[in-house]
Amino acid sequence: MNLSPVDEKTALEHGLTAEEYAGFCEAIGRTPNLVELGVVSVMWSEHCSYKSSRAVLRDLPKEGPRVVQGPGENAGAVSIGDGLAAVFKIESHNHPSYIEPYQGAATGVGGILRDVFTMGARPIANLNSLRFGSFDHPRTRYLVSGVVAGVGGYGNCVGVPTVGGEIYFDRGYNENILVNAFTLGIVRENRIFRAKASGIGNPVLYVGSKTGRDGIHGASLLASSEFDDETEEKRPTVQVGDPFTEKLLIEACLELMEKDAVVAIQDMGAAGLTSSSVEMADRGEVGIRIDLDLVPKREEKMTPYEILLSESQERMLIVARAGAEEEVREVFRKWDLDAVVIGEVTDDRRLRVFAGGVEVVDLPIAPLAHGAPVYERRWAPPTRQADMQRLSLTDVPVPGDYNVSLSRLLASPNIASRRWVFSQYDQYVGGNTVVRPGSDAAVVRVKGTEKALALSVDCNSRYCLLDPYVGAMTAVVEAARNVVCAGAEPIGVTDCLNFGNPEKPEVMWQFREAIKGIRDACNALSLPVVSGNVSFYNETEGRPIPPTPTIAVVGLIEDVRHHCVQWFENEGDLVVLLGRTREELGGSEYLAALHGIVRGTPPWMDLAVEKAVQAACLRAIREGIVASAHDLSEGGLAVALAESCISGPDEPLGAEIELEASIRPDAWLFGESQSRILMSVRSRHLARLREIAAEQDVHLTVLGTVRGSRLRIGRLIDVDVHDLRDTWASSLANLMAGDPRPEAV
Amino acid sequence: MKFGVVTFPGSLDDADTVYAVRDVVGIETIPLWHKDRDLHGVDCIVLPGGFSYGDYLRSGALARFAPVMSSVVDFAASGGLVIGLCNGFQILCEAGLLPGALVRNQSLTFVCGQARVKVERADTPFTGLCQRGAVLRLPIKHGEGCFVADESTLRRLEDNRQVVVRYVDEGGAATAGANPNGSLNNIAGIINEGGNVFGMMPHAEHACEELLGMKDGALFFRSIESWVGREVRR
Amino acid sequence: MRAKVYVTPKAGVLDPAGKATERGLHALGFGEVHDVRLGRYITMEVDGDPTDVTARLDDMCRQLLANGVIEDYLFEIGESGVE
Amino acid sequence: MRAKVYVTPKAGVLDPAGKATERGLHALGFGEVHDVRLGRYITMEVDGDPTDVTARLDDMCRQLLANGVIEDYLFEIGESGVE
Ligand SMILES: Nc1ncnc2c1ncn2[C@@H]1O[C@H](COP(=O)(O)OP(=O)(O)O)[C@@H](O)[C@H]1O
Ligand SMILES: [Mg+2]
Repeated sequence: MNLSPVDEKTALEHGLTAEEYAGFCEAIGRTPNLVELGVVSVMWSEHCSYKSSRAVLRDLPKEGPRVVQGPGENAGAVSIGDGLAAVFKIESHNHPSYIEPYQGAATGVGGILRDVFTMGARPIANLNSLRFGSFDHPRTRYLVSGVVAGVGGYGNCVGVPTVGGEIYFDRGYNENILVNAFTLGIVRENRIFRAKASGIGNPVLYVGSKTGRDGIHGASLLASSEFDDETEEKRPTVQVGDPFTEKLLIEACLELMEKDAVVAIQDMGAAGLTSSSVEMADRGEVGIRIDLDLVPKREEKMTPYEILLSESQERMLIVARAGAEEEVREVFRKWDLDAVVIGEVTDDRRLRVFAGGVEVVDLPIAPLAHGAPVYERRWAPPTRQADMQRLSLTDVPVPGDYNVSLSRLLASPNIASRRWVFSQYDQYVGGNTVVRPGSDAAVVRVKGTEKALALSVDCNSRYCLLDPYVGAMTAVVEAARNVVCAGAEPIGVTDCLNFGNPEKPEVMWQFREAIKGIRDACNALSLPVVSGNVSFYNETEGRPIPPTPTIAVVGLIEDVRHHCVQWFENEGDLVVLLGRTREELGGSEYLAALHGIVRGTPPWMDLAVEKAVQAACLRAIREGIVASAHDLSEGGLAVALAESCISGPDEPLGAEIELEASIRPDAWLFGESQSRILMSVRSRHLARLREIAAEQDVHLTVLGTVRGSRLRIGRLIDVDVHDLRDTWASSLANLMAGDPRPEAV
Repeated sequence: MKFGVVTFPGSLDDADTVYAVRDVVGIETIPLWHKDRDLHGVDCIVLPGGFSYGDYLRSGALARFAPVMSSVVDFAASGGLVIGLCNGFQILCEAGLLPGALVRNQSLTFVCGQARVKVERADTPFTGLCQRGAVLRLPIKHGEGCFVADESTLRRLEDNRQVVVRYVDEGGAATAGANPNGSLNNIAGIINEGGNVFGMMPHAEHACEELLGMKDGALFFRSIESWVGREVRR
Repeated sequence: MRAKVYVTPKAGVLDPAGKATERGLHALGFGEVHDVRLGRYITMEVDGDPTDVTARLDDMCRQLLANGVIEDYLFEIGESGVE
Repeated sequence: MRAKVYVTPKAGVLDPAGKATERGLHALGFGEVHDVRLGRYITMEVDGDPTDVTARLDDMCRQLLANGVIEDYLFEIGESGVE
């Protein structure tokens, strides 16, 4: 084992800058050895340290009366009453999914599940947010089928339903797809577990799968000659998920948490054993001592470096109460899992690691954890920004046949039915899914209560590209509006901020603008951000992805019977629109899909109006006078109307809309003005709905009636809803049918 | 009347089944543990859905060796009622308690959705409360639900009227379009020759509650209850 | 010693995965391919007396590695064959 | 002609299926078994000039039959080997 001091060159190969390396040497008062360098390089990586984002993230509102656990733990938690809390978080697994779509997506789901059940919460619902390149890119179908199969492959096998998500296609993701996974769990508020080590002398236990050489960072580094004598297999291996073991791990951990044995617990995610032990020690202001000889290993001759940095999946680190070791082992034995004491909590606030009786790491915890550098990166708007925002509608011809336009929009991969995706996910397991994928938000009931939670994840990255501030704001309010349309009060946010290289001023500008947008929207809607994730460096060949701050909102339904869906329910109901329609086409799917134009400014966002519209909608649903409620988003009014006609589980219903356009017809039909909700109500409830709208000062328009089997919109559109449904329902499957590669033959 | 629901490592719908049958349908139901051979006096054993042992080699292949399964086999041999749902059906086939096997869906993808099945037999302990020919709506969710058997087995199944439920369209016709996984003869569920072991891919347990959208599944559990009740009186 | 087990779908039994693979190959332009069948290839190390190993492997296959209803199996012992 | 393709998980890559199968074999009393790895065994008929087939098969493996990131493959052409 080579424990001699490293040099700067090796440090640079590990991704540290010269200044960071010098700073670290100074902080520890000496030059680290190679194992120690591995430890600091992962702890100070962007992924673990948030060094480029931390300063900016401070701006986000994190407090609120319901917040039980804000950012900083494995996941956030908000109170839902009855002594229960909803625990949730979203996380990215973008790069691994591009390399190996099935396993990358699968292990992404596995990782976020662990973040939630480490808190003591039983996972009850998953969401996923996906971005792929355009269908004319040769790799897109392969990536889509692999990722979707992987999300399903893992979630289905651990028994957590996937109840919703989003999927979009845009050339900007051709070489850099996004896979963001979200998990929600339920926990008793007074039984939340945290990752804060304490109790000098308490044992540290390793539980779950054995350690292999999976996903060790710095692939290039492993080829360095230092490893020749000790490493059989230098090739870094892709992480492969084992959802069966994860299922056992969930049951074992939750069973153990019913006892009085666990002091702290954290999953081994990125940077595995290293980050879990350092972070647990840091939070508890203690030290930790680990003997690598005791770590269960899958492969022979693993070096200390490899064991410490392995990202093998389905593993957890537990600090137990001294004397409770056997209790822990017994529970894990019941579930046929390893549980091994590998170290103990110490009082020296150092990470000390032994292998073969030799001390291979002896580092102070503080500089590794919160001592990581924090950068104020430079920012400046992209030079093209102003140009991109210019849009002259006079140059955009109005369509000759609006029936054709509507039908083409419904077939657009960004609007077409997502059934091809979500039919590959178990939506039922757990027995809580009240509203499955296919409506604005999913609804899962909370067993043992009258309550339910509504979930939605959203981001229109085209808006974010054109104006990251407004785009990010819109992501928050749209996710919230979706949840409101299901009859829920939004109570918490988690975000997954997918951006390019933060060292580029334009990317940093996008990031800062997006954070401001999230901040302002959350403040306006009194929504705390309780957890999240930043994924930088999403670019290929120097081109960053469109900024994609994915927002997931969790909403609370006090009485599950008052939940709502987006499709029309009854013949004869009135069709009503809350909110105003402006002549806005910038950034619309209509312009992109039908005219090939991606420019302009995204729709205007007035947070006060948004708040009022949401309040009116929620009020009306809670009073039980709403038959259906649907958020207007991509494709605008016409698409929303069509979706309300055709997206239900039963025969489609038609609608007759008498109103005529008061603005440019394509803008009226397909424009994406914000803060609008389409509703259907029994005619006898209209008066009350008007009162509610008036109380909130919300604009209300009666558009027409649910009737027959044609969708008729003024003199512009008149089509059979069965035809619309066929187009909309088959489009994604048809696009994917070009995929010759059956997943995992 | 008492149901027992087996939990294997990797079972997923076990707790849902206990909840649905006990708390929603209202029939006494207890969990059974794979390592425990004692059946605790239950009248009907449910092998639930999930991915027992990960289903990595073949679905259901490992579960049949669990200690509880030797008791299940004896129980079935003595005429006890056994129902396997999804993974449970796969396990029953692997254990040889039902003929045939379940292989990868024709699409090679997992399918989740609602299926319609026609009740071909209303004279079994599992379907006694159904109308013969009735079309039920039940959820399906599986990657390996394509029922296959060799020709003679298939003929025997049909001749003996062992096909209990079949995938059909709205009109009750067993069309290719109504077949979600490529099963031969649109078979969704079969019974053994003795008439006491039943397996099907659709999830009766996830169709017991109006709030969750479907309630036809409760018919199976109620049928079993009423059959057991009659047996006891006899 | 090293053992290799080949499990194949029985002739006459539906093999949806094989069919789908064949379709995939055709779609990729490999039209010259037909009768694609998809099976499992299991490798392992087995300790013990070489004379017993054959019988033991046969047991393993019958009990677990192959499903006799739909699958055939074959195995090889020793260093020969494909790694 | 007849072709046989063997696809195996790459060394070092976690093989949950192999792991589960090994455990299953142990539970059944086959404790002498270790290092169980689970792969695929694909058989097919291929038409065409024998000299081209090798290259074509290699293409098939790379494009569809094996996942190069986590799997290795090997193939055999002709009547030899295990059927
Ligand atoms: N990747 C996915 N996984 C699961 N469900 C999805 C996915 N993508 C979309 N859905 C579901 O499809 C429906 C339509 O999605 P979307 O068009 O994004 O709705 P909206 O515009 O209202 O946000 C929603 O119910 C959503 O949950
Ligand atoms: Mg959306």
